Amino acid sequence: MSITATTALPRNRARRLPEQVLRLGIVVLLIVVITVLGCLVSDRFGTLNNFLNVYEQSTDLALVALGQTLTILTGGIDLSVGSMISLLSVLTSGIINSNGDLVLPVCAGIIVLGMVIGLINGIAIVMLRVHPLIVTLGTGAVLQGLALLYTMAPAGGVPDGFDFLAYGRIADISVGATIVLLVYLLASFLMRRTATGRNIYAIGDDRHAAVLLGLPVKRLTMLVYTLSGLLCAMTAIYLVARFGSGQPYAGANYTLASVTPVVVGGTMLSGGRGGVIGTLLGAYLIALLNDFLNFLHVSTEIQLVVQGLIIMLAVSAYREGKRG
Amino acid sequence: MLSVSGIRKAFPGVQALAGVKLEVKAGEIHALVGENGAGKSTLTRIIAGVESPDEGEIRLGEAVVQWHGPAQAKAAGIHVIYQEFVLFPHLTVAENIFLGRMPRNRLGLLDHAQAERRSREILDRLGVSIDVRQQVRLLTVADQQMVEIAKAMIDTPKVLILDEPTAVIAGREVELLFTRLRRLREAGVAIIYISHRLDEIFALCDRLTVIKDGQWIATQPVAGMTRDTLITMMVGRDLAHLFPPHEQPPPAQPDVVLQAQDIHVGRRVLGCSLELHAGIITGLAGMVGSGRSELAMAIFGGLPMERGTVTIAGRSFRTITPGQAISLGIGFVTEDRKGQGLAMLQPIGANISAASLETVRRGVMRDGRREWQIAEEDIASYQIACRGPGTLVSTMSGGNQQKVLIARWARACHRVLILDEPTRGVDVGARAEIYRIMRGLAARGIAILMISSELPEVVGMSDRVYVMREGSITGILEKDEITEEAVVDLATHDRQAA
Amino acid sequence: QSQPATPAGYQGAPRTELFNPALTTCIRDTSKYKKAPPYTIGFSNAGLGDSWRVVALDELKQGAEDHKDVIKKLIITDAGHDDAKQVSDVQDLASQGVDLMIVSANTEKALDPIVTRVMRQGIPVIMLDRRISSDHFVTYINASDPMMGRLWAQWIVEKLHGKGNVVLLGGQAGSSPSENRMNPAKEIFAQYPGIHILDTVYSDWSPVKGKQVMQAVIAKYGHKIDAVWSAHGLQVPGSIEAFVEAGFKPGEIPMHTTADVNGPLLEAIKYKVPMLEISDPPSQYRTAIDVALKVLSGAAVPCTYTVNSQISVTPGDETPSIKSDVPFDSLGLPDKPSNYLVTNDLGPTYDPTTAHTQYPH
Amino acid sequence: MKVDAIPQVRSLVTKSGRGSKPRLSDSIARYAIYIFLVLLLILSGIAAPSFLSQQNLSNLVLQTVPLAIVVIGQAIVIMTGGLDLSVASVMATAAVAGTCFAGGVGAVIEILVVSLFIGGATGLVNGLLVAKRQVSPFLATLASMIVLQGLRFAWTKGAPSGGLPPILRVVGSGTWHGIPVNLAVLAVLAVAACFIVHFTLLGRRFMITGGNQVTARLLGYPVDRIIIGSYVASGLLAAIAGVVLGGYAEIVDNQVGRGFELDSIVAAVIGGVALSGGRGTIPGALAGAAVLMLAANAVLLLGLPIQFQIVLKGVVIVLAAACYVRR
Ligand SMILES: Nc1ncnc2c1ncn2[C@@H]1O[C@H](COP(=O)(O)OP(=O)(O)OP(=O)(O)O)[C@@H](O)[C@H]1O
Ligand SMILES: Nc1ncnc2c1ncn2[C@@H]1O[C@H](COP(=O)(O)OP(=O)(O)OP(=O)(O)O)[C@@H](O)[C@H]1O
Ligand SMILES: [Mg+2]
Ligand SMILES: [Mg+2]
Repeated sequence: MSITATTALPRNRARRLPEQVLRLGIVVLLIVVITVLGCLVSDRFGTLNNFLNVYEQSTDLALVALGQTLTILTGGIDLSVGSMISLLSVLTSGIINSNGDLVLPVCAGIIVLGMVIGLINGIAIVMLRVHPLIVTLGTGAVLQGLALLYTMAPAGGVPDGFDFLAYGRIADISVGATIVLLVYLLASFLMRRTATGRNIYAIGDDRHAAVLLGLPVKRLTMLVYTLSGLLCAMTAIYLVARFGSGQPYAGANYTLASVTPVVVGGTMLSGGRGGVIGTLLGAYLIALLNDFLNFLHVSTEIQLVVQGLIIMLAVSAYREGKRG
Repeated sequence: MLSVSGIRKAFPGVQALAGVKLEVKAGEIHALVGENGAGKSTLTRIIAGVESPDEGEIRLGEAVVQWHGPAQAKAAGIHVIYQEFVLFPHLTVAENIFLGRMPRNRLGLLDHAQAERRSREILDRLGVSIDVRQQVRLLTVADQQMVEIAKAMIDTPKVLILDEPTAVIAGREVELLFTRLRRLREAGVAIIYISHRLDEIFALCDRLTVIKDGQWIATQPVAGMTRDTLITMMVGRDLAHLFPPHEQPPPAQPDVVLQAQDIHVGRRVLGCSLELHAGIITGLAGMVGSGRSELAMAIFGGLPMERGTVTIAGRSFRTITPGQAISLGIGFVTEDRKGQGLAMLQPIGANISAASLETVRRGVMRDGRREWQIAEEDIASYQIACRGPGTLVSTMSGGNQQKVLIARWARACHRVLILDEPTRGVDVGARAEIYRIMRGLAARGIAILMISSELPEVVGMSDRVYVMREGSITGILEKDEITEEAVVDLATHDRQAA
Repeated sequence: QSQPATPAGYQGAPRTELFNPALTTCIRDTSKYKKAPPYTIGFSNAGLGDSWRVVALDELKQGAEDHKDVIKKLIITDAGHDDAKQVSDVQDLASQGVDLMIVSANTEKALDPIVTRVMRQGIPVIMLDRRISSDHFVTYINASDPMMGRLWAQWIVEKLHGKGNVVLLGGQAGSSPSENRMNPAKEIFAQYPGIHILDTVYSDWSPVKGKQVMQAVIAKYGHKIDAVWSAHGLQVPGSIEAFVEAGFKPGEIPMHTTADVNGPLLEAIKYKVPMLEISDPPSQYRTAIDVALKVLSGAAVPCTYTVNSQISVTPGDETPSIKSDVPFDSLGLPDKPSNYLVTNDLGPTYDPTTAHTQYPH
Repeated sequence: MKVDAIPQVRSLVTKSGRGSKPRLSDSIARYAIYIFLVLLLILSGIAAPSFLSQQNLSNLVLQTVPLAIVVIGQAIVIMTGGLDLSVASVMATAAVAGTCFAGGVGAVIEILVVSLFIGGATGLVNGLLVAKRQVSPFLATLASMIVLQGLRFAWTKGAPSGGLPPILRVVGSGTWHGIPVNLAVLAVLAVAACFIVHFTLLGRRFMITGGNQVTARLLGYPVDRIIIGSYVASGLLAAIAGVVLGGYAEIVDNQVGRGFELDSIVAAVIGGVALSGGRGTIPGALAGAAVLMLAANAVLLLGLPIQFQIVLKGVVIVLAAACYVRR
């Protein structure tokens, strides 16, 4: 037992590159391992068609997790994503109600609404000075209640062709997933090359220092939760396209699930360390894992055990001094 | 240039500032002095817009200003180097220097290359060589302080406030800093300089303002003041001897209590040996970054040693844990009180008893009354400014936190007490008390190892001195050999080269 | 009060109408799906988690085992009650090249687009126990949720002679089985002005939660409660417990409705609770395999298979519309746990925790 | 060293009394959760008269106890700087294990042994992951939650079934002269936890570890063991809570304890336990649990629909947490 294990004492210098390589390396390694195993299990696993399916299936998780990555990078977390997606998805299909003319205005409105809800989260966190985990759990409950107030059953529907967002493919490549990929590349670029991006890292690294430095800590905190809301809205619209309607519990699973790709992708829950590309790879890994488990032909319960163990394996590869 | 008046600020339970005033002209270096907890840092934070005053007025030039957040103050040309580091451990040096005002290219995107180039230039001008692409957490504390200073050098501020900037640097770096500050003064910058090292104030500053208990006491030109008048103003009494004399001469043939042999720790400590004697204060001097803290940490068991043995009271250890060290009667006042010393969200009482919990045991219970009583005793004897044993450590001033830490270990050790920079950030009054405590402990037969970067302290307190340079011990000085020159000689490159 | 159970003397509402007010006959031509064996069949399950779904899955596996000769492979996926995962599962099954897919949809609407797509790809889909909202499938095998809801409601109305206070004890708010049973029931109640719905509460299908919410309801209304309409049997023991603990003596506890599981049946007898049990037989899962083989052989099939639900009422509590198919006292199994399924066709030796099937996979 | 060996440095000047009286707002923040609890009690009593009936209060206690037991463990983990998301899974697994022993009084011992083993083992794995591998607590416990759920499914083949022996029914839902029996279980556990956390040396070590782990290591505290210990404690308490909750209703199923993982965290935090570790009290956390349950019960009695129940829960969480705003 040594103190060094938990402090930032300088051991060896210039570990900048290796650290990032390690971070993404583990996800990539796991992806490779599962691919190899999958090919051993079934000859259909290794087909291009299957990988294109997995690519498409990563879309929703990748979308929510992007917003989650931002909140986690600032040292927070957004546990209202699930309820927010539920509410926004019932509203989307409920208001559109299969009327083609309403698609664009409603989607625009939902995106704005998502940002407003996210902003409210951000304001509550900044004003109340309560840990985001608690605030967003609270607002999450409120949003879930509102979703059920709006409807207890799947609501409304969407016109034909709307499902192109979710199932559309050009040259066999999922359009939705590709848009998400592009969003990620853009986000990664912005996070590195804009002041806002660097400031988000700084806040998570040392919030107090960020305040002293005069960084717009409050504004940025509100911004990341607003962005998380925006991405929830996009996820909700995507799910409506994929499900053909909105469900009052459509998002329930995403609350905790959205955290997994973030962390598996090497972003530390204590904030300030990590990156969005890791999250994207994390989402791919999880989609691939689900697919692999389906090919494995073992019973559900064994699948759960395997899934948990793989998460444990992945996360125990990262050390995180601080709590999260 | 900058003047504040009638500033009042209350924290829950504490009136930190009770009507302070301060006036700084352009092109002067103005010292702000006062005891620990006098309110210097609070005033700094108010001027910088981090906290808003309950009452009072800030004028910048002619205009009355009111900040809503630090960004505004910054935009108005006020730059502050805070007592605590404002650094982001996982960002690079260059990013840290430029954060909040990164250079951009034509597309409005950050220009990392330019930031790195300019950071390198600034650091060169400050005379330190630091890899600007490194994460700041990998730097030594001294280098981190230089990065902190570099941040103030990007563009010329109107007002520059430095809150104990030399607490973790010494020697050449201090000189370089002073040179820069004098140059800024010539450029017409108004500089507020806060320090507990009085020599620095006499060497650098033009005028000074003394505050005490949150109130303005005096503003005077430095020229014409003496050390003693300054101390009297600050503390409200004479301090005849900063370094108390021996009450009785140290033992001539003292017992060896602790022996460290050929200690290796990474690339920082390369085979150091030392002996500590009962009743003797042993100084461990050296340049910042010479590896003194690592050596002490390894002896205490806080860092794993790759090679070497530690012998305490006849028992030899190749590996040792803090638990073992403590049970053998070793105490360790760490230099980084926030990161390695105190539990900030716990009250004073809990922090003091933390290392000697057995003394507040009653049966299976913790004796809360005894703990409280002990804390009250220490608060009185160390003059810790607080509301009582229940005060949260996080709400206390830096110097008072240091006293809490010393109080903890003074109670816990009975053979050896290691003090790493024991008076860092501590005011003269308290400093004298800490020195007397050290003497008292030594008189009771405790061996003391004092790591210090302050030469007067090393010379004034030590009975023996080890000097370290770049991970090795370069010399041992006994009694009369201990002079500032001798220590500097052993500690610096020049001699080796000669 | 109770009528002799002679068919000639049946005076209740027409049962067919209660079963399905919009009944039409429809036959589906499946010749285009005709294929030579052996077959690979995919089953996308919504999820496990309660005893009903476990037994049902065992029935399905048993069905596959019985037809090992023609079924080369049965691939089962489990979505863990997650729509997004089930959509992916269906996609994966399609890309694994199954000849036919059986889907038990987690939610009606969410699975609609993907099942529609799979059908369009030319893979026949059979909906099992939970359908999709459109009719883009070959056939739907089920016991009717609305029918159960209506029959329960009708029984309560008749027992109360059109006057009394009812508490609705749902499953999970917003979940389709719960809503699909509760809404038709409300329609029935709405026809009788003398019936008051005191409260609608949700149990999340759990006896624990069921007990918690019913305790609160009892604290509020006490003996004013005349009947508890419950959307399933899982939460009923919690409810009855709550009444017992509130000091209701045997014979004082209001009537309850239930389905499928053992516990409520035993408690009904122990505490003299009037009770109507309507089962949702899991054997429909075995039927699904038979129907699948029919489809793959190109035989015409009906658009829906509604399996017959077995009805049983505590002795003396039959009403004009509701008569027992089997004696109530013969149904409960005193040595079996509370959530043990009383209606299954796997035989007396079947034990869900040790069941083992040699289905082809 | 002996305490009196400290050199007494008498001050020449007496410190000017700059300490002002503790402000009212401080005290309000400190006792916020209790004030909140009392207010909620009064409001509920006014809004729904049946709320204050002896029967309802007794029900309320019966229902709160399992959550309260979990919250004790959760609070301890949070105080030492962690988080435990696996509690609900432990509860269900422990309760399910209990159903394997139908029978008389003797079975109680067996059930306790088995379920405590499950809770303890899960806690141990969590603790080892967090302390030795430095995995973030959120993830370590999330992963063990999933694994445990898988194992439970594998063991029960997807649908646990069965009841607990009658004696546990008494513990879970019995009353004695109108006083719930499980309150006694809670009382014993709460007093023990309170004693350990607030009145022993060990408790102090827990707090310091939670407040500053590096310091705790330098103080020679067995930090790893303390962290592991907190997770084991949480696992054991969750197991007990699982059995008690199992005994509350008749059937044990996969739903036992569902939602408790987040509810217990919320309860602890609105009860004043700092998520950053090193701060909080057991009684506060218990009051937090009571507030949560009370709010749910009040809504039911008011006859508001389920949606409002969920909304109100959220509002209560945010409001209660907001009471801890520190200046
Ligand atoms: N956030 C806070 N909450 C409560 N009290 C505070 C807070 N910050 C400072 N104080 C109190 O205000 C007083 C002034 O503190 P300040 O840090 O300004 O002193 P200082 O002069 O900088 O001392 P030092 O020389 O030790 O750094 C102290 O009594 C301190 O305990
Ligand atoms: N990057 C860092 N992060 C955290 N702590 C550091 C860092 N660098 C150094 N330290 C701390 O500062 C101490 C000082 O290390 P340094 O190499 O400067 O040796 P030193 O001779 O002890 O100098 P000092 O005069 O600061 O005591 C280290 O023991 C460590 O505790
Ligand atoms: Mg200060
Ligand atoms: Mg040092």
